[in-house]
Amino acid sequence: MFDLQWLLIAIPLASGALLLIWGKEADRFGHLIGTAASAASFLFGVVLFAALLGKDAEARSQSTSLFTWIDTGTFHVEMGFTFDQLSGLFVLLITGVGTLIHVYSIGYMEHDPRRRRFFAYLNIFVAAMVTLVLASDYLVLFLGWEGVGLASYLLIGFWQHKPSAAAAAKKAFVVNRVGDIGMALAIMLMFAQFGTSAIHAVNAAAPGAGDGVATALGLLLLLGACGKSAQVPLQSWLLDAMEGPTPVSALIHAATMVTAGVYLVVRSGGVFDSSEAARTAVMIVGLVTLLAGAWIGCAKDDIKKALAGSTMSQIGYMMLAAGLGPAGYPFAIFHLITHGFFKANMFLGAGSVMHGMNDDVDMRHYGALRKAMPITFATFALGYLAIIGFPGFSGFWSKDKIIETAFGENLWVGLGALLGAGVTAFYMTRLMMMTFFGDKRWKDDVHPHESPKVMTYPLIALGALSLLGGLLLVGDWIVEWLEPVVGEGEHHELAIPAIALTGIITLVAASGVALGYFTYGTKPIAAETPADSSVSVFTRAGRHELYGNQINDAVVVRPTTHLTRFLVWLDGKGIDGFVTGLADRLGETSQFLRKPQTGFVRSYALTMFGGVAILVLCLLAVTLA
Amino acid sequence: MNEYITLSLILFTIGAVGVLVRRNAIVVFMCIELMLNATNLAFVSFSRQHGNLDGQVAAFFVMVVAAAEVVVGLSIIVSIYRTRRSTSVDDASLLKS
Amino acid sequence: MKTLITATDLPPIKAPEIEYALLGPLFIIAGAAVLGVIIEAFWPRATRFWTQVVVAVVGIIAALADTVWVYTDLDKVDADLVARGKVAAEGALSVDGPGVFTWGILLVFGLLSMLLFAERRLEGGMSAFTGRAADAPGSASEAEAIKLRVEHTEVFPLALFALVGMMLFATSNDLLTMFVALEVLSLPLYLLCGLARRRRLLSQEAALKYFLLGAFSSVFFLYGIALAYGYAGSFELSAIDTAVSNRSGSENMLLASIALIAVGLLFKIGAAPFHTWTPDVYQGAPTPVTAFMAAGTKAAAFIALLRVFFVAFGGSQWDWRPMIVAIAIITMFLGAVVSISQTDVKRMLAYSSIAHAGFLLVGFVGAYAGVAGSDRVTSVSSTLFYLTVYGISSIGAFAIVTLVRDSGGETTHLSKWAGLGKKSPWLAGAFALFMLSFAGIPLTGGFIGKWGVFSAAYSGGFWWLVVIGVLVSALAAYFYVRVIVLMFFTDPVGDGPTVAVPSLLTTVVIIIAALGTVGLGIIPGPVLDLAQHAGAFVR
Amino acid sequence: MILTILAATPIAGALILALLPRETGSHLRAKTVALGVSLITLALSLVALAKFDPESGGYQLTSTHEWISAFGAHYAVGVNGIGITLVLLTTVLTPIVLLAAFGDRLPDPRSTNAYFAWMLAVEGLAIGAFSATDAFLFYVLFEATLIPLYFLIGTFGGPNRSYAAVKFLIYNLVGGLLMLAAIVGLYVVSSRQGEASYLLSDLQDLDYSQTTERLLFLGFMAAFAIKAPLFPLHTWLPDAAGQATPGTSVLMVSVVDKIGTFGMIIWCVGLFPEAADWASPVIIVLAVISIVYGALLAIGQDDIRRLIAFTSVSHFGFIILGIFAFTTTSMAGATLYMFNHGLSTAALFLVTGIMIARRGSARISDFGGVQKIAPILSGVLLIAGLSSLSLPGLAPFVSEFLVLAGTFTRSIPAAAVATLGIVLAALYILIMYQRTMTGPLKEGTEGVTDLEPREIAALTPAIVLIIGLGFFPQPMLNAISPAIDTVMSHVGSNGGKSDPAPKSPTIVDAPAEEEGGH
Repeated sequence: MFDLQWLLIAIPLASGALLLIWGKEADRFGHLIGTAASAASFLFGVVLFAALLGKDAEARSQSTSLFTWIDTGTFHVEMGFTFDQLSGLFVLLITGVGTLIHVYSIGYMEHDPRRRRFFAYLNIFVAAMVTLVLASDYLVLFLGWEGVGLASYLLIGFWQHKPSAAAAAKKAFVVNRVGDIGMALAIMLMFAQFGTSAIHAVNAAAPGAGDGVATALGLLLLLGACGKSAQVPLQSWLLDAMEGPTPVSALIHAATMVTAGVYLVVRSGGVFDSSEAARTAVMIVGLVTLLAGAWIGCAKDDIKKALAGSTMSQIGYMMLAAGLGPAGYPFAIFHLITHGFFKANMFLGAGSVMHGMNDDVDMRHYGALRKAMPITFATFALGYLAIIGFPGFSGFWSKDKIIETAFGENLWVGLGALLGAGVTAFYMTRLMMMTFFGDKRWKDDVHPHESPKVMTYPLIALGALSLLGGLLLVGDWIVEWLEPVVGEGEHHELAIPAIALTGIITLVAASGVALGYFTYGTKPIAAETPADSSVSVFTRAGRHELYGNQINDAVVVRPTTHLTRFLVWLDGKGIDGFVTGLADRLGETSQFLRKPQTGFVRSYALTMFGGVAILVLCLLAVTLA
Repeated sequence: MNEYITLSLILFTIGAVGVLVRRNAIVVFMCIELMLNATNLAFVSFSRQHGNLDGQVAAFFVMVVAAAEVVVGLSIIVSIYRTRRSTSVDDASLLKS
Repeated sequence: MKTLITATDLPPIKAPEIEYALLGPLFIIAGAAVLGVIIEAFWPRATRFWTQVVVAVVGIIAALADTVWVYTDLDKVDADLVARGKVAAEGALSVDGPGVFTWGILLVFGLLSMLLFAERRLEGGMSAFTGRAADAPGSASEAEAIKLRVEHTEVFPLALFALVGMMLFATSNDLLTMFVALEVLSLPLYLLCGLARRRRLLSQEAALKYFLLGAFSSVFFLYGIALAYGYAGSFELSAIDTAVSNRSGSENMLLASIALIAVGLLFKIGAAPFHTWTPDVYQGAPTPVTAFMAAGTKAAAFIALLRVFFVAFGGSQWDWRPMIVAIAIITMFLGAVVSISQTDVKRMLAYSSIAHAGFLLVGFVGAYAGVAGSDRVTSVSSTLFYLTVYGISSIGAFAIVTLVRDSGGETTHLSKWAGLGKKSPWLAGAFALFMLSFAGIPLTGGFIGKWGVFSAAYSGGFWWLVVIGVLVSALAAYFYVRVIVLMFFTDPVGDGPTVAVPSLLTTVVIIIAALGTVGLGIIPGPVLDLAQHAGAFVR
Repeated sequence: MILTILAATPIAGALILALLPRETGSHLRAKTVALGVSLITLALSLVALAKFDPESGGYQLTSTHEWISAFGAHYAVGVNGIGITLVLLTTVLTPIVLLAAFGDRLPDPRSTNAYFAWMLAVEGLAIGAFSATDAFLFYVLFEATLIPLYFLIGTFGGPNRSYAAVKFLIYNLVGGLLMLAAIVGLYVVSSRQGEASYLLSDLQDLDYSQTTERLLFLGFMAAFAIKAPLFPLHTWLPDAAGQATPGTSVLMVSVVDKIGTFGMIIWCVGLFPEAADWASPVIIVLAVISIVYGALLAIGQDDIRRLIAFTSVSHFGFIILGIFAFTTTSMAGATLYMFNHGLSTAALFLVTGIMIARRGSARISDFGGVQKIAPILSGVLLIAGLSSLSLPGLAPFVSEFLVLAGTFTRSIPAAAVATLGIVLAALYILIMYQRTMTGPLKEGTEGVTDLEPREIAALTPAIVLIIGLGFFPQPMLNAISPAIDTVMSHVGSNGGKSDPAPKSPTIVDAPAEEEGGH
């Protein structure tokens, strides 16, 4: 049965292609096909997962090769897939959340003339994402990797008539490409080093290859991961990516695609375990992004961008956890899953809000929406409680575990993570307050209303998941489940008992909530964004996304532009000019050489006479020499 | 012996210079004839030197050829003279560059 | 004055033996020429023109047939290198492979040129030659001559005399014969150059220049002969060769004679710095004559050049090779470069012919005589092939020049040729074909020719000269290509050129030339093998 | 025999077209004749493919006849895996080009026959060049392709066409003539060592002195480096492609320029392995420069056709890099790249050509928002563009990655710098797509209607192949690899390099060891 796991990919891919080719006739039911395909893929995923549960631990990695993709010289790649504990979880997350978001989109995109195409793209995304997680070879993984990149490009730029959307799409793709350099080089290095890029082979051989190689591999993979997961320094594209339709933000830029980087690191555990340096790098990247994202999240008034900042920050948590090695891997995945639930939930909630607010995204125009759209509010609240780590909610368990492990690794890292928790609580509270509480600030022509059921049901489902996601940890189930894949982590003894730490974390979060409440919940909020000059330097920096774009411009974009201009000049004036110059010289020489042809026979005779003299002389010269 | 060769060389050079400096086609032509005869002198003296008759025979050939050249040359020059009413070789310089 | 030669010491004079069979072609052409003169004297004017044509054409064809026959049973000479033929006419001529091959191509060129000479459709029923050369241009008597439709039918015997001169030139085995042959081929050409029907001033000027400079150069040639005689005591090439290899006599005299003889020959092939006459004469002369000269003179003179330098001066090739290398480079470069800025088709072709002389010299300077028992391309065989291709292509090209006309006769200014390709694609296509052949583009004979001379040079150890050669041919290609651009990619100015409809004669010439150019490019094998078969010179 | 027929068919078709009387109106007869001939050729090439045995690395379908005995030149044809690949490329692309060219507006419609005749002539000569196994024959055909292209550019191109045509011809002629010197040299060398022969097999057995070998190599390389434009000899390409009609550009860039890279493998590396090895450092550097330089210049272009030309410069850089990295992987990748680049560039030139024809301008800044009015067109453009930036799943990715992976084992810096190319590629394609297709509809662009059925029919095969070969490149690689192995073993046994082995190979999933190249 596991030989059929390629169906997980084939079904949505086929439906996507079908929707694109079919044409206008399919407009009426295209969205249904798309959703059905995603659902089918999900159900089959469930079946496979169940089958996996039925097997005993060591038999839980089911590989199959579809065909030989590339085989020449020393280069051999199988189009192979592996359905194991890790990829199984991902398949469920992707197809499951994916299906919910398909359903949601039916309502959300109802009035869009190109809805069929939208569902086609979503299907393609699901297919590519599943390829990414099922791949048993880094090159196949790269295939999925770029596939999701393409899908995200298409979906961010879905409203192509908006120049900002088109620009954002291009930016996302290009920045990801920068990361792909890392991926590509890593795979080349694998071939040069191990003669293969099969994932388990590489990870098995990595320890034997020496520290240098492992570090190089690790850093290159990390570069790729940074691109995909919007980690510093390749974070800048994610906030622009919010130009895409909200379901896209929920599925791709919150729940699944952006977490691919984390998946990559965990998958390459063998590599990272054999290089302390690489692991530390991952940890640092995670920590920095965690704080940076939180910071941005505090400053944005655009609800989607605030959530995007939060996404960055949460993925930072996962990266951090992944950087902690085997001890952290399970919790990275755990948080990834729970985050997938509650963040998708909140994005869809935000979408629902926008739906009711004529697609206005500025939270300063919201306020007091909890009465207008109760279901959205309720579900959103579940997500909120989850992310701030309200005891019992999914986020509580996953984040708690990560911070705990972080303390186990290093005090400062732990403190950073802890701080992050507080800030998270603050900006989420701010968001809640500005959106659902306080007094209404929306214009008169807007009439907020609850979204249709097709949109609210997915919200409810995701809300429930945000609440219950923590169950995965019951009896350390997820840890044991993943252990065969990610290996067993040594357990650090903390200075203080875990329960105490949990308490501290909860306290910090609570204080964050409190701060948020007193800043935004008690006094009225200006309906217009205060000017940069009037806000604190921190807010200003946050609003400008910590000047990431400016830095990119200064360091990369502008130099490249100048270089290009120079080269264009050089090519025309320099290289080509040289050649054309030769041609001109030739013409002049020609004009010059025809002067002696005066037409006077006597001058001709003279030339001949001179010629004679020269001949005689040079002959004599030759013999004398 | 060499004196003859030297003389012929001198005559030859005079002829050549004449060709270069004189304008009148007839004179130019006569200079060429002079060069031919200088050559003849060389032939004859070499013939003497080598003690065989080939050189002298050659001289006769050259005279005949010279005669033929005169015929052709004069005919051309005359026809041009009829057209241009001048025998200056510098006037005939339409074909150039 | 030591001893007087008295009648008593004279040896009994025995009649010279002439191998009439071997020399048949020469006699046929000479005979035809003489016959032509007689016809001039006695034949009624009304039918004289066509009679002359028939005599000339039949004569040439007969000679050609005879040449083929002679070539097929040239007996093999046992030498270190394979050579065919024998020294004939008391050592005056050497009828050998290269020589007879040259006869063949000269006769072919002559035949094609005769067809062009005989073209009468273009000038309203009269040939391209002036009615009465004696009349001053524009004079009343000229007008009357035109009215009476008198024509110079002497052009045919003249051409035949020139032709026989060329054939002699190519096969003459002693310097004196060579000198006579030179004059025999030159004098008629001097006259022919002056006989154009249109633009008579230019034509006469061309004749004058050609004559004066030709005479001038031949005098140097002659003096060189004298010095050679002084050096070796004989006119026979083989005798000179022995003298050279024994290094008897004064070195300087030898070198001077080499230089002066070279002058005469280089003048004829139009190599720099003795090329100055070429553009003016090519432009001024009647186009059929230009075609004849361009193809014939070059071929004859080049073979003579090879013969003298390989047979007579082969022993001192290390002395003259550098000189020839220098001249080759100068000639190629000058011809290629100057032609770029030419505005007159005939002048351009003249400069192109100079450039080709340079390429031929490259093959010549390789002085590669091949290896006994292997049929590698030698300097001689490659030169022979090149001359064949070049001659055919240039006759074709000039034939086309005669067809592009306006009210004033041929319009040779390049700007008038713009858009020719749109007007009459086939004609322009043929001209483009000849241009491509000159440029040495594959699938044309020109390419094979270039390949041959370059390989000869390379075999002779001059690979760097080959590199220079190919670079210069790129330059040369530039202006051939420009002509194509002009004909095909440019729109005609005004109503553009008119293309006169020729009679069958010119058409045939163009078709033969075009087919020959392509044929020699795609299946050069037969002709090439013939050239190879010619082998080395007989000494 | 089949190869001869294959090459002769288009030539014959060309002659027929030349002799067909001119029509008025749509010239449908000439067009259909041309298309028919090219389809027959395609069918014949498939027959040849069927006869071809991919297992063996040697030359097949050979036939040899004496041609010019004095030169030792033969009419000798035959193909190995590399040759058959490129022959297929030619026969597949030509019908596409011709069908797409039905709509071309020519400066002088009366010359439609000539237009299609010249295109067929190019096809025939290219097939000949790809299957020639005699150096002289190869050279003749290689140079002969210049003539039809010269007339195609000069007669049917844009306003500046004659300049472009002359530039094209002279550039290539210079290279070709330098190669002629080398060809002559080959003759001299081979005739010194016995009977002169230009047969590839005979030439490979000659022993050259080191200097001679290097000089001859340079002679060949000069021609090929100009043909497959290698920095800094590339400047003729943008001008030519900027003026020529789309069809001409495709034939020039996708087919004829491949003769250059093909020649590098078969003739340069095949005949002079030692010299090739000696020159490889310089060439690799130039190739890497071409990759980055071409990409950057592509970013800087406003004329779409020049942009595509510069992307080709970049891609040819990859191909040449792959060849001179001297690994089985990179060479196989390079060969496959030739095919894939042919496809993607063809798609790009044709679809943009349609846009340009309808807009009446090739300036990117004259377009905008086309996607709204011509979704299919923009979709095709996007796919073609993505293939040009070698997105995984599309054909060029496989080849590009093989080249890079192979190069990496030879020189990490070269591979690393070359990898920058993938970012730049994303830039030049996506910027072009963004400016032309997205955003609000620019005034003046309304005329850009969507693809007609004929155009879709022409482009579909290319798109299908691009996607199909992205997932199933193996059939082609099966044909290519053995040939590459023979080349590599020849290189290895002649002082050249051989594949570097993995440093710490794994037991698990160790790749199937290829016997060649070790």
